[in-house]
This record gives sequence, C-alpha cells and structure tokens, in this order.
Amino acid sequence: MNNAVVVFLLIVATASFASLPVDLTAVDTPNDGGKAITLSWKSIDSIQMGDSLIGLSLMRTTANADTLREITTFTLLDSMYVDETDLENEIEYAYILRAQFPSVVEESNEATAISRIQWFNKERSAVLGAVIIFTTLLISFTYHASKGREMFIRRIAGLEAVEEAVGRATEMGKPIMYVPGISTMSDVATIASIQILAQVAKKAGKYATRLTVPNRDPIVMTVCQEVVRESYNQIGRPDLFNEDDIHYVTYSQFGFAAAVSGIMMREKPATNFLLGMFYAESLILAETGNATGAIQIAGTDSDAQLPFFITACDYTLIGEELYAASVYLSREPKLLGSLKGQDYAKAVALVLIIIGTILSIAGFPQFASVFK
Amino acid sequence: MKLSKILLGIDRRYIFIGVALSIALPLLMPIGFGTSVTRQVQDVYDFVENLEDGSTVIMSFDYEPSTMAELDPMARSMLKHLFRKNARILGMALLAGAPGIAENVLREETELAGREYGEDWVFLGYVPAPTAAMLRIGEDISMVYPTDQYGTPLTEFPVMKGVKNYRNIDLVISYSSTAMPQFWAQYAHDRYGAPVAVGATAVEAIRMYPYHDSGQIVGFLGGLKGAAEYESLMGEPGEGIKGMDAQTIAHLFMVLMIIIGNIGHFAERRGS
Amino acid sequence: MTETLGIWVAAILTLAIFSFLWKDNPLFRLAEHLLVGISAGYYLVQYAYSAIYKKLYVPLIDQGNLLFIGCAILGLLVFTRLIPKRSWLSRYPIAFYVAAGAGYSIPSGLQARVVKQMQISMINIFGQDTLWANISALVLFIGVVSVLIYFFFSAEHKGVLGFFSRIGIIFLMVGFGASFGYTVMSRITLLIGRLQFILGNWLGFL
Amino acid sequence: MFRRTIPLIFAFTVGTFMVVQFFIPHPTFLAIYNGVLDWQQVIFGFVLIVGTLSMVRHHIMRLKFRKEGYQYSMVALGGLVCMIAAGIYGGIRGGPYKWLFDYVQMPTQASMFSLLAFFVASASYRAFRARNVTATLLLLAGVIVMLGRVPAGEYIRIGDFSMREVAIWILDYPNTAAKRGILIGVGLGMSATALKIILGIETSYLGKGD
Repeated sequence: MNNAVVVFLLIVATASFASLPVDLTAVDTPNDGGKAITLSWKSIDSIQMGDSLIGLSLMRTTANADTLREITTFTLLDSMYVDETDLENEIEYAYILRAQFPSVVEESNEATAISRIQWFNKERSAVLGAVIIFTTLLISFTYHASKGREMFIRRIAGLEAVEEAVGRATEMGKPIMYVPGISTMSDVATIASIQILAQVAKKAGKYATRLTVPNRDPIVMTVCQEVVRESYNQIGRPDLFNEDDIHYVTYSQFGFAAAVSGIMMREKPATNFLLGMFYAESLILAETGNATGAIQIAGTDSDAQLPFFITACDYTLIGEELYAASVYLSREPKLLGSLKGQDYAKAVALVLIIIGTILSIAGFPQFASVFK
Repeated sequence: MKLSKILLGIDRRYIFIGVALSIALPLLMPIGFGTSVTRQVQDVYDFVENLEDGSTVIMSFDYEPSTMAELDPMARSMLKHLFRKNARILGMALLAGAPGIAENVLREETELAGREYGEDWVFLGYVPAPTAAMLRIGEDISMVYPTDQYGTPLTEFPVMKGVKNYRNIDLVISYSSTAMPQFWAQYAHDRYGAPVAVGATAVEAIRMYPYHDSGQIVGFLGGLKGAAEYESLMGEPGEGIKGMDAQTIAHLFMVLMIIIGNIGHFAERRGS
Repeated sequence: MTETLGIWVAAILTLAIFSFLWKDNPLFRLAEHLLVGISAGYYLVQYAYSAIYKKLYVPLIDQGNLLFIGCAILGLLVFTRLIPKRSWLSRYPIAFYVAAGAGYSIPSGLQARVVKQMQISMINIFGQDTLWANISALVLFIGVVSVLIYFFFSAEHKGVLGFFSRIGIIFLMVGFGASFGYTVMSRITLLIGRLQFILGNWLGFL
Repeated sequence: MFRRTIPLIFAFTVGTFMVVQFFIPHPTFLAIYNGVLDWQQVIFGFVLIVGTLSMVRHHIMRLKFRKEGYQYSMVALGGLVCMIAAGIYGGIRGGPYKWLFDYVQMPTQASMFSLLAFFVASASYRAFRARNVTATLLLLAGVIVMLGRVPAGEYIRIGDFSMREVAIWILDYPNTAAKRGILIGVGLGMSATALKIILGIETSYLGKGD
C-alpha cells in the first residue's frame, strides 16, 4: 500500500467520526460553465467553538489522487466558499474542513461533489419567457400588418411641426440641421432617428432646401449618407445630394458639441432637428440653437436628457414617442406591426405589474419573485 | 407693461455674468455652509465602515477629465476611509481618458496614507470593451489584466495573493459619469454577487435610485454634494465641502432668476 | 517648464471657449477647430492601438491565430466605403457590428429594463412600515401604471385611458423638473472646477 | 443576393447566437461571445479610420473652395496631424501625445462641458414659468430639487419637512415612477428594434437600395 492510499483512507476514516459538527455540504455550482463546486457549512462561530480556533482550512482530494491538498483557509465567520482551484469537470472531489485548536486538530464530515457544465442558466428562465412572449407578439403583429390589416396609431403631438419646420426653412432660405444623436448604430434611438431623417430629407428635397447632418459616430455617418441619397433619389432630385453635407466631425463628445454649436452660430439654420440618443451635450446644442432663433424639434429616449429638451426646444418627443414617430411618419406596415407588438407587450407588462402588486398585497409575494 | 418686459427679456449674457460671479466670489471668499447626509451616502459609508480589516476592494475609475471636478473628491475621500480600514485597493479604468486621472488620485492618496505599491495597492490600467472586462473579472481577473499598468505580471504582487475573481473581492466601487455603474450592477452584482458601490455625477446619480432600491448596489454618492456628505461623515473636510459654498450661491442665483421670470410672467398677464 | 506652458495654453483655451457665451468669435473658432482636430487624432490613435493593434495584430501576427484572418477581412471591408461601386461590401462588417450588439441587447434589455423593473414594482403597497411609506408606495405604483398608459399608442387617449395618461404626463413633468433641478448641481460643479483652475492653478488666487 | 440577402443572413446568424448565449453558461459559448466582442472593437477601429478620412475630406473641400473660414480648417487638419504624429513617434503613454491631451484636449473639453452651468441658468429662466399646470409642475419640482440639493435646503421648511426631505421624496417616488415607466417602454422598444434587425425586418442600418 502506498502512502497516498493510506492518506485517503485516513480521511475517510476520520470523516466518519466527525468531531467538527459544521455539516459541510458540497454541490456543483449551479448555472455555470463548470469547474466550480460550492461548499457551505455552519460557521465555527455559530457552533460556538470560535474562541480558541487557530486555523481553519479546506482540504480536498479525489479518489485517484495521491495527495490531500489544502485549497484555502477561512476565518471563524465564513460559511460559504466556491472552489475553483484547478478543478476538472466530471470528477468526484471529496472535501473536509480541518480546524486547528490549541491542543487538537478536528475535522468535519466529508462532502463530495462532481462539477459539471450546465447548458442552461435557470436563473434566467423569466428572461427567456419574456423573450419568447415578446418575439411571438412582435412576429405575429408584423405578419398581420404586412398582410394589410389596418392598424391604428394615435396622433403624436409635435409631428405636425415637422412639415411646418421644413417649410419655414424654405421660406427663410436657410438650411436645416439634423443631428441624429451621438450614439452608435446599435442604439434604437439612432435607428428611429434615421427613419425620421429619411422622411425629413424627402420633404426638404421637395423644396430643395439644404440639409446638413453632422455626425459623431462614423458608422452612423455612412448610414445617414445612404439614407439621404436614397430619399433624394426617390423624389427625383439626386442632384441635391452632397456627401460633404453629411460628414463626420470628431468622436469627442464635446469636440462634437463645440463644432455643432459653432456651425449653428455661423450658418444660423432655420430649423434644428435633435433626434436620437444624446448625452450631456443636449443642452449645449439646444440652448445655442435657441439663441440663434431656430425652430427646434427634439426627441430622445434618454430620460436624463429629456428635461433639457423639454425646456429649451419647441417640440419634444418623449422616450418611446421617438420610436412611434418614426413609424408614424414612414407608415411602413411592417414597422407599424412591430410598434403594435411592442404596445401589446407593454400592456402585458402593465397587467402583470397590477396582478403582481395585488397578489403581493394579498400575501402572495411568490408571484413577484418569479420575475427575478 | 414696461416692468414685465424688462423682467421677461433679460439678455442671456447678463445671466451668464451672474452665474460666473456667483461661483467665483464664494471661491475667493468662502462662507462655510454645513451639509447633512442622505441615506444613499450613509449606506456606502456604513458598508465601508463594516468591512473587515484588510478587505480587497476594486476601484474602477470610469470617468474622463470632463467630470473630474465632481468625481475626484469622492474617490479621494473614499480612499482615505478605505485606508483607515487597511483595505487593499485594485485600481482600474474602463474609459480611454481615465487612466491618467486614476493614476493621479491613487498616487497622491496612497502617498498621503503611506501605502506601498504592490503591497497595499496596485493600478491595473485601462482595458477597452468595459462590459467584457466586467464579465471576465468574474472568471479570472488575470484574463483581463495579465499585468499591471506598467507591465509587471500580477502574480508578482503580494496584494494580488488569493485574488482571482469577484468571489475574493469585498467591494467594487465605480466612479462614473456614464451608464457604467449600471453595468457593474448587472454584471458584477447580479451575475457574480459582488457588492457594488457607486460614485456618480449628480446627473447619473438620478438613475441609481432604482438600483439602490432593488439592492443591486450598496449605495451611491451623487455629485459634489455626495462627496461633501462623505467628507462630513469622515470628519475630514476636502474639496467637496469647499465647493459647496459656490454651489449654494449659484443655486440661489438660479432660483432668483426663475422668480424674476415668474414675476414678469404674472405682471404681463395682469397687464394684458 | 512644459507644465507652466501647458497651464497657460489650457487657461487661454478655457477663456476662448467661454468667449463663445458672449458671441461667436475668431478665438472660439480657433479653439473649436483645434479641439476637433486634436480629439479626432486622439481617438484615432487610441483605437488604432487598443483595437486594431491589440485585438487584431497581436492575435493574428504575434500569436498566429488564423481565425483572426476573418476579423481582418471584415475590418478591411470597411474601406470599400471609399469605393462607391463596391461600397455594398462594407455591409458585412456593419451587419456583424450591429447584429452582435442587437442580439445581446434583446435578453439583456428585457432583463434589466423590463423584467427587473416589473419585479421591483410588484410590492405590497399597504405593507410598508409607516402610513407615509404606504402612501409613497401607492404614488409610485400609480405613477408607473399611468406613465405606461401614456406610452400606449394603440388607442386614442379618451375616457379612463385619457384620465390615466394625463396623470402620466403629470408624473413625467414632475420627473423632468426634478431631473433638471438635480442636474443643475452637476453642471455648476463643472464650472466650479474650471474656475478653480483659472483662479487657482493659473492665477494663484486660491 | 450578395448585396442584401447574404448580409442579412449573416446578421441573423450573429444576432441569434448572441441571444442564445445569454442563456447558456457553457465555456465554449463564453469564449465565442468574448471573441465577438473583440471583433466588434476591431471593426469599429477601422470604421473610425474611414470616418476620420471623411472629416479630412470635409476640411480639404473647405480649403479647396476657399469657403468662409477655410483658414480654421487648417487648424483642424493641423491638430489631427500633430496628434497622430505625436502618437506614432512619442507613444501614447507620455510625451507630446499626453501633453496635447492634458493641456489642449482636456481643458477645452472640460470648458465646453462647463458651459452647461450657464445654459441651465438661461434655460431655466426662460422655461420655468407657471404658464399652465404641467409647466408649473415642472417649475415646482425643479426649484424644490435645486434648493433641496444644497445645504441651504435644510433650513427652508415646507410644513413639517425640510426642502431637502421634500426633494428626496420627489426624487424617490414620482421621479422614480416616471423613470421606471420610460425604462420599461424603452426596454421593449430597444428589444423590438434589435429583434427586427436580426429578423431582417429593420434594414435601414444597411442603407437603402441594393
């Protein structure tokens, strides 16, 4: 018999006569990518043996390993640990806690566990449910809309102003400035803004009013160029397109703000559209625009910037109104359908909030905890 | 009516001059207003106060120079507090413009507290792709930072001994002018269970309320006032408390302008 | 020496920016264009180093990871934007960039912004510690419900819906006012920072 | 086909993977996920180069046609060239690159940002007027919070409460309600748009035409 086996048997032997009553348990750490085992026990403090504790260490071994290994040490208050030290999946590990007291060393019961890879994170079940319900709603409404079913969208205040604002620029013979926010193309606000830009470009194109679009994000710039070019093509004025009017300024937030304010002061556009995702520069742009006497139509889903647009602009699209506006103006059936889907998802959320609140009041908070 | 015209039509330039003076004068001639403490700041303070001696804290500097005025004083005050608790500090930065600031704050404060680089603190530097970094620290911090800012492998620092991922971290603090703290809450706390405290600019702070209510963050310091509150809890006045005079006068000036505007508004309505 | 020069440059640029408050002027335009140029260069260099060099060059050339050839191709396809006839090729990298972000934001957006917010809204309104806390919780509940109704686009806002949507607007306005007031603090602090620099670091009055 | 259909299939594949991986903790998925994030960074790096070229073009055009203020375009181009040269020759950790950042870019940006202190004053003077019910609420909430956030707010009392307490209550309750309502709607809108992108319903990011 070699030493390793002796040691292993020794552990098993001591474990069966556990003198450290901490109820050590070991389980595979749930919802993870494997290579982790979660251990828990009653803290030494809680079993009132803490006064004389000198050291507490976690020991680990496997059936075919040749050593007993110290993994880490604890204080008397600890009661939980996740072991990730050189663990392999699908191997059984045995653990004991070893406590050093002035005259004796005592050991806990032995706990074993096998670490495995999980294929599904159960903590995210509610989110999965939400994704499924939401996807179904959205696809079915989009499908019905594309089949030509009539869908009602309420009027959105401020949208009539778009036409008026473009007309005003034409009368004054001054350009229109359109700022599609300063965020990236994966931001919904940016996408909504670009859909509105397509409509604004068509209206401006009809009167041959110059439209300038300064950009902070280079990807957004390329998309804006395409969209404006296409709008001009659709109304038969491809000659109006000037790539230079839709240009990249700088990626620096305040560099962008400085440049756009400068352009506003110099060119004095008759109308400013500030639609999309904005950050702190929102008020710099809106106040400068206000000082130049421009009509300003703003919209963002950034709750932090909405107050500034509300105070400094003539019309403001609040949050989701920005998304709805893009659909309202384009009237594209598929987009209309998805707005409907979103609306009904919101209704579902609303109903669930009300039900959840009533159940919580009635003493069933379990319902709410499903949404964790 | 003439009065209403004057009250309603004050040129913005006069307002600008008023703002400048209401800040410059108190800076040159301090007054000394006090401050009281909000629940959110108290929670952060208590959490730090209850940390065990020698805890390990990640301090992430997620702000750029434009918001230094608000966030530096918080970081300084909290560092002082953490060093009283002998905490080990792992400094990092998730915005490209942040490392310079982080270095300045950490160097100055550690020198004041007499802490050794590598023994008591370390500066890991900047990495791009913030959310990826937050997630990977959950696996293994050395995946994100094989070395510190200056190229020394982390394994060579005593301060990193036994620190692998969030499970060995007692507190994550993010100082930020962006939405970064929300991601810290979602990743470091929700996914990996690390306590997260936040130092936010006053603007971003308003978004932190829901996260604080839902327990996703320990608490937060909002703006210069948050720093001043923390300084007063610590009993060590710093830049936060000094700036509060100017802050107060400027707020009062703004309220005065609003009142003038409204008097004008009502005078006009009466007149018409 | 370089630091003193730096402080002077910084102070003059600060005043140049402030001069915009009076009116647009050549000094501001100079600072503005300088900022545009310098910052564009700054970000270009930062990303060239931290993205293209560290995330592409190092794994592909230094570590010989051939998978990154795909990444290099996607990256280089971006340059087809400069050739009008071939610019459609740039749709591949853009599709990758946008779709990856979009894909991740579906579950994470629903989790953080919808499911989580729903959960924390479902509380026992009448089970709070004090009467005042009960009232506050009720206000919060009515607020959330009515703001959600305000954002309901599928029906005309009349009758009960109209009533709640008007309450929704009230909550929105109070919220915006509060946010504005709260933000003022931050903005004033920024100016305190700048004036501390001008009065202290530059002029030495503080 | 290669111009529109395949890019959309490509987007569908990448997007679907990103949705699915959210629910799967398997290490292989995590590794691919991290790879995707890195590739996104690289693509952005290249796009930034193209963007910068657009900016250069814009200013060269101004110079070429001697547009009003074309001299300033030289400043912008000069700044760009200096910064790139400083980055290439002096490295990005110190030297002229850091100097330009510390003493030119940083103070200019911070000053630009601090203009907001002036603008909040002028905007609130103009907009915070009790014109109607909603404007009055905006005004009241704004002023209460503005005062409640500074130490002086502790000495002003409304009934039994100090201005600070009222401000905190407004922030904690009505304000949180408004935020939460917006957040839920925006979250749904965000996910809807993302879903449309993956399913190829929303294609404006590719540009119109074929």
